Amino acid sequence: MLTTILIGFLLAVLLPWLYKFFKANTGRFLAVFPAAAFVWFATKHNQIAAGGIVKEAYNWMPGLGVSLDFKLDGLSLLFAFLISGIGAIVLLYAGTYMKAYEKTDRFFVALMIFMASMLGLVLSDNIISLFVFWELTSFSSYFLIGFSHEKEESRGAALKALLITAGGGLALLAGLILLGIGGETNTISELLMRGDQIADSGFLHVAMMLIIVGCFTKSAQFPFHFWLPAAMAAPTPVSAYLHSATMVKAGIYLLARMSPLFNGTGNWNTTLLVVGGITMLMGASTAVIQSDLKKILAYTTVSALGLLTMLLGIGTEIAIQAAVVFILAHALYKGALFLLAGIIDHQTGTRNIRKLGKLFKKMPYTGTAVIIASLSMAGIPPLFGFISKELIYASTIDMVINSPLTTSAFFIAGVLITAAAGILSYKVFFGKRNKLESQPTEAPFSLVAGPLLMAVIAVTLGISSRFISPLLNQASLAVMPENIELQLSLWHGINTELIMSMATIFIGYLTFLFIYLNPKFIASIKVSDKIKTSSVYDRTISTVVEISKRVTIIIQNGNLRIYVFVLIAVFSLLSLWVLKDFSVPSISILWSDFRIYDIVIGLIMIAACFYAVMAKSRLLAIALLGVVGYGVAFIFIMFGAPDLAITQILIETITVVIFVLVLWKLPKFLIFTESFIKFRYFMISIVFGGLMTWIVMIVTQYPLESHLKAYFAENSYLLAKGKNVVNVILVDFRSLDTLGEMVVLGIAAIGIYALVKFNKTGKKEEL
Amino acid sequence: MENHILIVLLIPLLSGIFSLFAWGRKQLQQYIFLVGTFLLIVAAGFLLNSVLIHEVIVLQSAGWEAPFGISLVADLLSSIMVLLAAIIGIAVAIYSFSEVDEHRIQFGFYPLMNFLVFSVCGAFLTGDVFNLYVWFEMMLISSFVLMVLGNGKSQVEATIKYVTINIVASTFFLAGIGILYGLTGTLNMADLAVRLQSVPNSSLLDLAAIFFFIAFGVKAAVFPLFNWLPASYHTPPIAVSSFFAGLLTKVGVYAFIRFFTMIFNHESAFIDNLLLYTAAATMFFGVLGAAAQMDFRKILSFHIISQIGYMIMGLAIGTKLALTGAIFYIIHHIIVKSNLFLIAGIVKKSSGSFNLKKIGGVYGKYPFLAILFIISAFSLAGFPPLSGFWAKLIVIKAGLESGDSFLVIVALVVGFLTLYSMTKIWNEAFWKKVPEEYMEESQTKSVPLSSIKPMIIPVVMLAGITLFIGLFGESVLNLAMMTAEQLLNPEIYIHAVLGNDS
Amino acid sequence: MEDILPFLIGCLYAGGIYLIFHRSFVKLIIGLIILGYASNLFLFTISRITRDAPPLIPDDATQLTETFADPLPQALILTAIVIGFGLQAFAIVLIKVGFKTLKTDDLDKTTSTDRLDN
Amino acid sequence: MNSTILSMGIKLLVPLFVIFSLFLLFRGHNAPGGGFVGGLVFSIAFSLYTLNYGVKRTKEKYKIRPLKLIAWGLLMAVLSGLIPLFAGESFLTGLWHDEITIPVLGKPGTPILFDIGVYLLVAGTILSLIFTLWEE
Repeated sequence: MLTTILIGFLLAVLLPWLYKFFKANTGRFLAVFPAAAFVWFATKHNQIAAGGIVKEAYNWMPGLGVSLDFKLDGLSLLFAFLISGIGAIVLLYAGTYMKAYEKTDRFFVALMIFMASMLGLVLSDNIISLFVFWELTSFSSYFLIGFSHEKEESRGAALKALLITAGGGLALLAGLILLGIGGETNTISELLMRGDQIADSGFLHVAMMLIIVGCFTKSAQFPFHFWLPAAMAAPTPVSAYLHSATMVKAGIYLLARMSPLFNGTGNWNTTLLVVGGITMLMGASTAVIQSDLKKILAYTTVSALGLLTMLLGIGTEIAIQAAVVFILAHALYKGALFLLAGIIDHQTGTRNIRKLGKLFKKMPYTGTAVIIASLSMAGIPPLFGFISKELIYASTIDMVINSPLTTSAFFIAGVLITAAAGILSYKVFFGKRNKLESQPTEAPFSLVAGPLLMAVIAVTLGISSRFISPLLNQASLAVMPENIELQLSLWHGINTELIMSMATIFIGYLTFLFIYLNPKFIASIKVSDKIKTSSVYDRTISTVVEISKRVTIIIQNGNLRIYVFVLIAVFSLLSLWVLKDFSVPSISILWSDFRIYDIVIGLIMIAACFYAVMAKSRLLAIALLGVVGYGVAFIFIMFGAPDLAITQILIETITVVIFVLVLWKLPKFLIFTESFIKFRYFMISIVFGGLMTWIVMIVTQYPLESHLKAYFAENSYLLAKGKNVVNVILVDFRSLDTLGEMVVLGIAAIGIYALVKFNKTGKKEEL
Repeated sequence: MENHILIVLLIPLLSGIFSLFAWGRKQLQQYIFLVGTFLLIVAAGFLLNSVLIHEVIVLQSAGWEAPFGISLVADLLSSIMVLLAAIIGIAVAIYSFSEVDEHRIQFGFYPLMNFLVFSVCGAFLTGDVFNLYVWFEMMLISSFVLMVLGNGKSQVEATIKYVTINIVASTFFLAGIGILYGLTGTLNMADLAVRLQSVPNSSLLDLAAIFFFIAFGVKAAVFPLFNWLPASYHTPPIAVSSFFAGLLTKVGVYAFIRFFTMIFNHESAFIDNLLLYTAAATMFFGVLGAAAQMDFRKILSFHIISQIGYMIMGLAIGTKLALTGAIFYIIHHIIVKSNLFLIAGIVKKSSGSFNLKKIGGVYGKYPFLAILFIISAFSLAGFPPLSGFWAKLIVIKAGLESGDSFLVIVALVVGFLTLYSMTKIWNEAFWKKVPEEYMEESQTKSVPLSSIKPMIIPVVMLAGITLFIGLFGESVLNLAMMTAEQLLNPEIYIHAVLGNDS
Repeated sequence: MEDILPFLIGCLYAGGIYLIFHRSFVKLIIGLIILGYASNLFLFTISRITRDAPPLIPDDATQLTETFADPLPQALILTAIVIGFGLQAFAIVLIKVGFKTLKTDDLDKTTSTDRLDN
Repeated sequence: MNSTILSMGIKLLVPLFVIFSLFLLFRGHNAPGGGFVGGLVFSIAFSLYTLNYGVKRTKEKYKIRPLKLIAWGLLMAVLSGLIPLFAGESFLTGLWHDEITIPVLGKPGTPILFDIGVYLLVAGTILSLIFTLWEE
């Protein structure tokens, strides 16, 4: 299985070269890959259908418990068939369809990445590697939706899809990690058996809700559904493949996969039921008022995804079976319908159903395929869609609570979907007239073949459903290990389900008639922007940007003084917080031992500092700075630091010289009036100075026994041959510091030279 | 074995000195820098290898036993950082050949770069707090000069802010060293770790920690001390910004990790909370800034801040896994962020502007460059299976394990916004067409990519590393785990430095 | 003096930082230099001070005995002074260049690099 | 400033200052002084000369290239650190020749060499500052 996935990625990497070689045939060549994968999966069918599983395991990041574990069971195989089978058809189709586009190599790269990741997703038995593939599908979907990236609409739709699914992905990640922590393993099949342990850890419910959010975004559940209709900006093969048959079902897949763990706990069932129900009804009712073929299909897809979620939410034996069967049925007819919509668009130049009509005679094969697929969608016997619809009704009827409500929800959605099917088939192919400028012709065989094949399968599976029963049975067992055996058949005798199915078809037909006969009324229906979640999304994004701009303007205001102010304020607040535990040292000790010139020097320095602050003349300020500097040197002399004093005096002199050299040509100080702001700065300066005084006092009240001091005193002459201990430290004990100091000085010299002399005249000057 | 440390330091130092002798001779200086950084990679590789064998290597400089001289110490964290510095060094070296103009080279660009690499390596390897200060100052002065070199208006303005805030921060560093010495009478980190245990009042440690929090917080650009970074990082040439972006802030993070795992590792609710809230706020406000900007480099600058938050988050949580995450994050981020800056420079050259509103169509014109950008940008946004994903995964897992759900939520939201701002760059610069009104400007200011091909080489190299870490991250993960293990057991370090009598 | 020094240090810190809060470049730099003095004295004082006993080994001795000033902080401060000088000299020239290129002496007018471009 | 007496004085002062700076350099190990202070004094001499005669003449007369001084200073310091490696000691370890004691200079050892490096570098730095800023 890893090989299959890796080949997929490898093909994506090699595509630029393959494309140069195969050119227009690239799509057909690539179709070999999913076709071969399909065959490989088919060889495993009997083993899986008999209840076996196939496993593979490879280390990836064992330190994190991440491994490439693959497990093929009924559910995975069902999806693998869909991905590889429909994948092959879509690639063949795209080979012809994409000829109208430029730079299709980039399209195929993304598509191959998607295909490989999607396979990886459904085969993974490790939560983290599953997540990796999950995100890769979002990633490739982003590039596919944005394929026509020069259009604003495409870019917006791509971003929408990415942000919603990746945002949900973050929730999913957190949920999966929590599961992993709670269950102490990252292996899915292990986790599913450790429900009690995870529940004990207390993470079960949080993880569940987070995973649900992730799945809902991916599977376009309300209120996240809006990215899916927008994603119709992608080329049609993408819509057929990613946004109806496979990727959007990834959320459903994961919900189904996690069902054994969550089904029956907490809010799992209610959440799925309610959200799925809203999504289903909202999707179905929006679908019938659309005029764009792809939008109709998109909303029916939303509706179908809602239905699947509901079924998983019901969570009874039959409901699970219904879900599994419906996944297959829906993928077949919806994939086909999308491809067919693409053909219609391709041949007629429009997807607007108001312009389409009377196409059957001109496009008989396309028409036939559309009709079969639509009938399956409407659930009309003997198609596979009918079998699935029967099961769906069966599952709601035997619900313990809320049965009538759920059943009627299904019924209403069924009616609307039937009506939509009518619009798709009857209106387009037998409608009274078309408003097309040119006369369409039938599409080339390479386009029609795929969808036609899918339609044929829908019929075949309907009639001989027992071929597929064992696999679907295994799939349902994967979702619900103790499930009853699944037996599919067209005829169960006359029962409630059958009556409801028939009623659905009949009322659906009436609804269709109503819509068909009142196009103006339908066109006048507008959904208010206020309740559209897509506009909530737009507003959220623009609000976030607006907020971030405002916050950034405040924080990053460009005012250096405020930056320094914040720095000092942070320091002062933190220090005050810590210092609250200390008492203020008593002032009385101050007057114990001092000499009179100490005070004089101290006062001179303080005064110089004060006048430097107040000085209105630059030279005066510099002179006062010098006074402070010499004062510091004097203190060094008094406390036994002659080297420091000498250095300080020399440095001070040079600094003043530099100051004078640099500044004397500058104009006078500007006098800025800002007294009311100054108060804030004045206060913080006082607080800051006070804090530093306090800190010195606190630290110096403890005794200090420095063994370094003793060591230097002892060894400076005996070992390091020097009697000036400070100098010995500088050139021997800590010579590395001095080396660093030298480099600093050297760089400063270069820097000053560069600052002053830098010019672009090319005049060379030697330093 | 000890001399591996010495060689790592001597290579950039001698390169610097030699390029001083080669003042004004462009090609010779370029050659020295290239060979120097290449040798540095080799030396750093050897150093890392010996550290893997011997755990901690100590070079007592000037031959004085610790704590009387200055100990240079290479543990895993140090040697990983040195290796990363060397990698970014060589990337920037190659890039600078095409990007940095004649005049800057005339005024000492290469000697300064060499000394900058030297100072960064020194800061990673020193085991002495005051010596660390010296390295920091060396790093500061060389970055000051590199930032202002060229005397552009915005450069000068940016440098004034950069200089002021960093000098103020340095005074805190120096004062902090004073407090540590005043409490213990020693400067050696290992010795400090031992002696601080017997400080009479642990609030004194909190007090000292505040000084270092401010000093390193400014260098690492954490909230609310980061303002200098977005004010300045977008002004110098890209080769400079890229090195700054990748490494300079990480020196601050390195110092954070070193100090708060070894020196201030006493049980302190104050420090724990301080780090936790800093991490959250840094992540959040950094990414807000990125969401607001429309300049390629400014977006990237703000992202540095937000990603620093993730590293501090790892440190704040402090478990083994969390530290592993922080280390992994550093490794990932140095590579990716430097690379994004390099790419920004190429996009600028080939499209004429850093302003996203004025450019477009890079994807159409240069798909290969686009792929390189995608790898780095999506890695930064934490998309699997790229390096950033693992980094994020580890940090988030660590946060969930230790119950810091607040931090985890912030981290996830920030991850989302990171994706948003990365796709903004993609949308504007790569996907959209050049807007009509800027068509002319874009055409006149841009050069064809084929004329600046050498600039792609380092980008390919760094993107390759990102991809490698993503796909085969196990070795990096193991390394990060061993590093975290070492950080959580400072006894090994202390023992190696002080010898048996500790 | 031992007792006055902390207050002197506090005054220098306060004065230095208050100078930085002014709008003029020149006061900014003077403030930075005074902050430098303050932190040197801070380091000096907090490592304990000893009056009139420089750490010089007398000609007739091989070791320092009795009371003497701690040589290590002195060495550190010396390094710090020199490094600080390098940085300050650069900063002084920088503001000169800043004055020339930005044509202003007013810090509040230097906000362009932080501006949002949109 | 161009009075002849002053000019003469400065011309005489330069060698005196240089000798004094060397004295400070070598006594530094045992008494206050050292490479840093020595270098400063050295550069002050030439600064005075520059103030009087201008940068160009100073550079020409004394063949002073501040950048070269900086580079040599650094190289000297590094070399003094590398020498002990050949004796099997650690980088920057002080090696002393115990038997010889040169008057004024004291015992020869690598730390002295290191201090000379400091001296050269400081001299170069300050001179480069003065030259650069004086020409402005």
